[in-house]
Amino acid sequence: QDKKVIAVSIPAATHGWTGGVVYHAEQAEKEIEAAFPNIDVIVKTSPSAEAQVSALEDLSASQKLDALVILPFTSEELTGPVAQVKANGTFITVVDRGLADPSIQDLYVAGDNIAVGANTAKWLAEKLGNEGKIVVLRGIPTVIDDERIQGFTDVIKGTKIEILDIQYANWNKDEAFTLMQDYLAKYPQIDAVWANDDDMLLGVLEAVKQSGRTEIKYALGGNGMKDVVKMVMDKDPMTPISTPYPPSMIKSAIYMAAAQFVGQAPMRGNFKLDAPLITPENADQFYFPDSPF
Amino acid sequence: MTAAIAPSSAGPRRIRLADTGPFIALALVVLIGVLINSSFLSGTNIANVVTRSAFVAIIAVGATFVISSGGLDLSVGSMMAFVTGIMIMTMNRLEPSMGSNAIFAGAGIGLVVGALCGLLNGLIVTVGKIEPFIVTLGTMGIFRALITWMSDGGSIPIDRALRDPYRPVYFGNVLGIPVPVFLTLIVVLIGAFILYRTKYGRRCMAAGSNSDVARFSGVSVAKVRTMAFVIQGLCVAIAAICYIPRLGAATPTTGQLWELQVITAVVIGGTALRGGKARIWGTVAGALILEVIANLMVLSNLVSEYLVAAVQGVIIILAMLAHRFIK
Amino acid sequence: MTAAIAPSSAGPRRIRLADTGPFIALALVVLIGVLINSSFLSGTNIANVVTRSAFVAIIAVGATFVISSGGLDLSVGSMMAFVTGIMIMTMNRLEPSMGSNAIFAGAGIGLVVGALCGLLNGLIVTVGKIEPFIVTLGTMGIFRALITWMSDGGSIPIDRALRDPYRPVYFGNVLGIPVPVFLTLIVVLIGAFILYRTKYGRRCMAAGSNSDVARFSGVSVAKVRTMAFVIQGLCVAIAAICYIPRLGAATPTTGQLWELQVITAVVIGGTALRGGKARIWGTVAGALILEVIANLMVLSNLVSEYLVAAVQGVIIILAMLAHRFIK
Amino acid sequence: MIMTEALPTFGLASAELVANAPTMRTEALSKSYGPITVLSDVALEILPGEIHAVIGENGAGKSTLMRLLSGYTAPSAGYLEMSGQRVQFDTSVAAEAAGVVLVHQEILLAPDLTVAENLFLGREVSRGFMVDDREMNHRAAKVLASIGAHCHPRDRVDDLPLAQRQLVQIARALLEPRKVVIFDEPTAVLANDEVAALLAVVRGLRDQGVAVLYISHRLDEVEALADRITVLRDGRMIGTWPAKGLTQRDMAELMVGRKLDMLYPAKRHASSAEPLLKVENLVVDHGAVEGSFAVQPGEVLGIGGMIGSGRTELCEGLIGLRPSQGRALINGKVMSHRSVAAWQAAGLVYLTEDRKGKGLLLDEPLASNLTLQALDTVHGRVTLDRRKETTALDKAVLDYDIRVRSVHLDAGQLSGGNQQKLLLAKVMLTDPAVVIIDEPTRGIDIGNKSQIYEFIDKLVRSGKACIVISSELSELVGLSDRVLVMRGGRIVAELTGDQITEQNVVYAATSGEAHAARGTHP
Ligand SMILES: Nc1ncnc2c1ncn2[C@@H]1O[C@H](COP(=O)(O)OP(=O)(O)OP(=O)(O)O)[C@@H](O)[C@H]1O
Ligand SMILES: Nc1ncnc2c1ncn2[C@@H]1O[C@H](COP(=O)(O)OP(=O)(O)OP(=O)(O)O)[C@@H](O)[C@H]1O
Ligand SMILES: [Mg+2]
Ligand SMILES: [Mg+2]
Repeated sequence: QDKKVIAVSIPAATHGWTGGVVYHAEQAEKEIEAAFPNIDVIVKTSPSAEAQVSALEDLSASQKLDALVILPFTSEELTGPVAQVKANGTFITVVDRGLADPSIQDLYVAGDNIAVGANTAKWLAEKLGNEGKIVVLRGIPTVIDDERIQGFTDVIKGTKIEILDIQYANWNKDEAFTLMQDYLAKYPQIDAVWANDDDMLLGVLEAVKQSGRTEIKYALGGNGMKDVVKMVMDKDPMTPISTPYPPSMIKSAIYMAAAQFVGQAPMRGNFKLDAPLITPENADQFYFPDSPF
Repeated sequence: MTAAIAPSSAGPRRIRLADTGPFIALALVVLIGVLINSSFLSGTNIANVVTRSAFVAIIAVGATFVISSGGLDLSVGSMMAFVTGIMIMTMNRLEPSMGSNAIFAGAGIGLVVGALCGLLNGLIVTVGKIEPFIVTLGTMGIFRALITWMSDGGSIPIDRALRDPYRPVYFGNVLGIPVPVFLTLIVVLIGAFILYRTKYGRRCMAAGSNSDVARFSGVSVAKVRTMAFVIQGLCVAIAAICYIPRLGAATPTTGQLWELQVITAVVIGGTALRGGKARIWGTVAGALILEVIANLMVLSNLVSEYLVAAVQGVIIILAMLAHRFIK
Repeated sequence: MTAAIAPSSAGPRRIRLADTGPFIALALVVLIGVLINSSFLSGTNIANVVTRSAFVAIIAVGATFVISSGGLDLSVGSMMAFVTGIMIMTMNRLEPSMGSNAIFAGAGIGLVVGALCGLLNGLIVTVGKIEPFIVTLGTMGIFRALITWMSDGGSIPIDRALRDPYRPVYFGNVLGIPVPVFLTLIVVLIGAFILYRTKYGRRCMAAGSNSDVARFSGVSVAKVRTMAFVIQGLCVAIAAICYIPRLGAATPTTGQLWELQVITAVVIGGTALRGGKARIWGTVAGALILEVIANLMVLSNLVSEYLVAAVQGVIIILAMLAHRFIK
Repeated sequence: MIMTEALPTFGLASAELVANAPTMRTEALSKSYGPITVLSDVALEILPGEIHAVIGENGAGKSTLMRLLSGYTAPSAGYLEMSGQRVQFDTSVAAEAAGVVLVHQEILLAPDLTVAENLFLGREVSRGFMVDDREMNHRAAKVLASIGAHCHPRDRVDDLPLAQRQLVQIARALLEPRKVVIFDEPTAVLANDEVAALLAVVRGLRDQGVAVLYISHRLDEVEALADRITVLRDGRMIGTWPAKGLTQRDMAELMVGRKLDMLYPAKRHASSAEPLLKVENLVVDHGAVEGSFAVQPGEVLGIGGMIGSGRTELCEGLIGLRPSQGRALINGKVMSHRSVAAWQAAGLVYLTEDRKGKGLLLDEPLASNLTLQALDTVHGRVTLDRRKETTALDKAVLDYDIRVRSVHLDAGQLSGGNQQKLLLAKVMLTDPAVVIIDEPTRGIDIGNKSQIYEFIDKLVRSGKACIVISSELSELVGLSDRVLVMRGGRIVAELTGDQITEQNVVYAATSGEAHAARGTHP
């Protein structure tokens, strides 16, 4: 009997969150291959959109793909190449970022980056009483970053909260630390900080701690990194919430794709992951101490 | 001069063994490829790999000029993103009035912008007399920032209406050869012609080999080097032209780290980083080697995904060592 | 020899105007800083900036050796991440048995591992006779992949129990000077001593200036260059030692692109990329310049966040141009 | 420590005692590069306390032989003996340890290091961990002074003029006591008084019992200096003779293997035509060097002076290779933009004295070197024409008698003299109306020298002009119709007709105040 091939194409582990994605994808590969001997999962990482397109070409040139699970680097750039894979009869599962032409994806497990930003902003606005001064740290200039910032700023615009500054720190802890030091030097009064990713949040916290400044009420991140979820569980006063954006979504998607080869009814459609706030009350649902992220 | 260029009628041409190095290394990685995965040699796969290597190869032809004339250009990857951005914006703007002809107009603008970017690099290096490393690291930041700004941190997609007419420039064939490969061949042939057959090529080599000798021989080293940067810019624009239909958008991450790939291709190809020596066919072999190695990483299942970069590094070093010992 | 090193008693030491370039450039960017934002000169800000520049400065001291001896090391950023990872893992493993002494043990292991990484680079370059650019690009991939693999793509945090005893190594003071700055000073002084006052330093310069001459004079160029890479590895390890307490973890992004910053610092400092010349105090100025510029970008309100890299690039180029014209 | 201090007086006595045992001997020494045999069956004996000159035409294999003796290259066959013991030098360092040192024909110094650092490279004096710069500078200064070099131990070698670099190389060889010191054309770029100082040093070495091997194309030097003379021709040893019985003419004939006439071409009559080149108030390097002069068609204008008198600088400034101000006219037309290319288009070219650093691309083949400055001459309709290039090379090889065993060699593989001829051919390929030649016969053998003089003569007789900078007085005097003498960056004398004598040139070059009485400077 022929093995069914599920190809998984994801970004290379260049920072915490993508590292988590790789981890969960490899976990899914191990579990599924152990459970279903007739399924072969191939996980491939790519460091750029260009490389991801190449990987798609390589994967489909060397074998017939029964299913493709892809977390696209960017929507625009991957749309055409994925359409080509689909043309060979491959079942397409798209994770996180939808393609520019939604008709290509048979299954879409969507993260909601806008909600990540918006929910954090709503919470913050409420806590600050709709006024105050905040600073924001951005990630790497990509769609995810753009959407989170958009979600956040759209909400903030409706309040009297002033965004003092917004700069890139490339989802890098070091750069976030440096940037936060500089924010602190530049602004005598900061009420809250939002780093749109938990990796950066850790750098921010270290800088705040070093400065000894006490007026900063909240420093928030997003993504549900285990260390930050732990802080939420422990009722950290400065970081009482986080927003999940679990890299494990790739694992769910791989399972859903595998489902149709193991006798169950094929799953199709859109599955939107919500971005509810992680609070001390529900934090244990989001805490995975064994995950690297 | 490589042996691969049309032999001159004047006397026997010596093939230097050293010059075959990159081709031996290429043969080695191909051999590894065949051993690892039988589908490596499949027509589609080979066509894919060769076509993809076109971008780096075309840019690396320009880099061969820059490096052999004694310069270095770290900005090519960002420049590529910037030129791509400008081209797409131009095409989108012109599409309503010109239809698919906007592609030609956009490509033309792209070439001009590429040449200007190269000119900027060249002038700062030669007139400002600053190390090319610093200058192009600076302009690398500048171009990258510009594309980020143009795209508002997001992406600049090409107009849907232009996708289909533009598509063949990457996916089509000319005489059975994929268009990018065809373009690469033309660029390489023109490059080889300029380097090995024209006055400019000679002067380029002289400027890189010993700039004092060049100056004393009436070569304007500054002009020659500036020109090399302009050629580099043009090559970047040509690569951008056949890059757009492949991915259909410019983003702040387009072309990221290509500069390293490009320089690696040039150096693997046998061009010395200190200048004075240009092996343009070796450069092409270098670009192919890099692309084949990347392809092998996808085709083989031996390596943990975390370690891909390590294995890639090891293979490059081993290939270089192997050709040194075969010599 | 720079003028900044303790003047020798033997006759007048000539201060070359060219050597003051990096310091003039530093003064210029500091001046711009003062003009742009009054809080630039605040004690905390200056302390932050100087302390932050320690990592790049320490690594760049090693790079000064490598570059002046005729090599190049692109792997320092990844090596830094790798060494950090190894150190943290060692410390965490030893903590239960040794308590805070695990920090010393870990630091020791880090130095050994750093030296070995450098030795690896050095041996491949000198014994394998491959361009340093290619070799260290390869090992850059290798170290980066190793840390990614060691951390499963996540992060390797240091044991909670070690945080507090280790913290002063980044956040503490010695004689009122932040520890990293103090360490940098020591490293620079030792580096300057070795470069300008020992046989090895002389031979380093000779190997970079004209390797044939060095060889004919009985200098083992291969040994000298290998040693330079080892020194580079040690510097990376020292930087790692004071880096860990800052954020308490190693991740796959640790030290990313530092190699470019390091090389830029060295070149801005007046050390020529082609070798034979070392300006170790210039290197320190170079590292400060880069850090001050980055700081200015945040402190000023003039620039869109998208364009920060562009302005940074422009300032670096302008600073270089300015000091050329002041001369 | 230099020899004079290192060796106690009994050195002399012991040298005399063992006078008959050769310090060094070679047995059937041969060297081939692939199929090319450069040296075969050389059996040379060098005695302690003798100056042994080795002469031969360009490419005869002199430098190769010296490199074999001093460990820079390994012989293909044969071996060396020192004091009766068979030795093998794997490196130059091993040879130096055994007391054999070579002063290279070409400059071999690390350009970024200082003079003292170069002298002591590989054998630095140190105190504890530290190098003892004070001691090294001190000792360097002494050696430099002893050979009459004016550079400072702290000068960076890259900043020194060629002649000073050559002296630094010599100083390096004399830093320690030696058994065999080999000089490969040490005087080619030195002017008269430096030569005199060097000859004194060489004699001093001999008197201490050192065996000196001395290569020079200046046969007057050889005649004045040598105790014995070995002649090489085409890689074979013709024989060794005591110097006493040999005249310069004999030497030349032994070298070339045929009769030679060594006369300078007859002087030409000064024409009264408009000057071809006229230079007015040229100021170079912000005033370090200044001068005004003119050259008539049909004239050889010599420029004399000591090292560092600014001759090279003046001409490099004129041609636009150094910062300079002033007016220059060629053929009556003012040059508005002075660059090498513009001058070349107008008919003036400059041939550098530094063939290795500024003249030739050593890693490039002969043909591309030859045509680099005159690419137009070998250009076809669209491309460079390789056939024309080959023809040009063949012609240059014939015209300039470039001795080369294969036209596929790189320029760096030619012998020194042949490189010089290639450089001359390269510059002349531009077909200039006025040519400035800095040290025209640097390292060229006696047979070819007269050929080059004839060549210059023919050139100017066809209505062109030539400016010759030469440190070889006899050449300057024999060749020039008019001589300018420079001192301290200024033209201090102009000698014409009968005034052109060696004494007058030397006098003007060293004590310019009195020049007005002797020369008439415009
Ligand atoms: N690496 C090499 N490969 C091939 N031929 C070489 C090489 N090195 C030297 N030769 C040849 O050896 C011959 C002898 O050269 P050598 O330098 O010994 O001559 P020379 O007697 O010193 O001449 P000159 O008076 O011009 O300095 C020349 O024909 C030269 O081209
Ligand atoms: N690159 C340089 N840097 C500093 N000083 C220099 C440089 N080149 C030449 N000089 C100085 O300029 C003066 C003139 O040197 P130049 O080489 O022109 O003399 P020259 O008369 O041509 O002697 P030679 O025939 O030995 O070359 C000397 O005092 C020399 O020390
Ligand atoms: Mg010779
Ligand atoms: Mg001169």
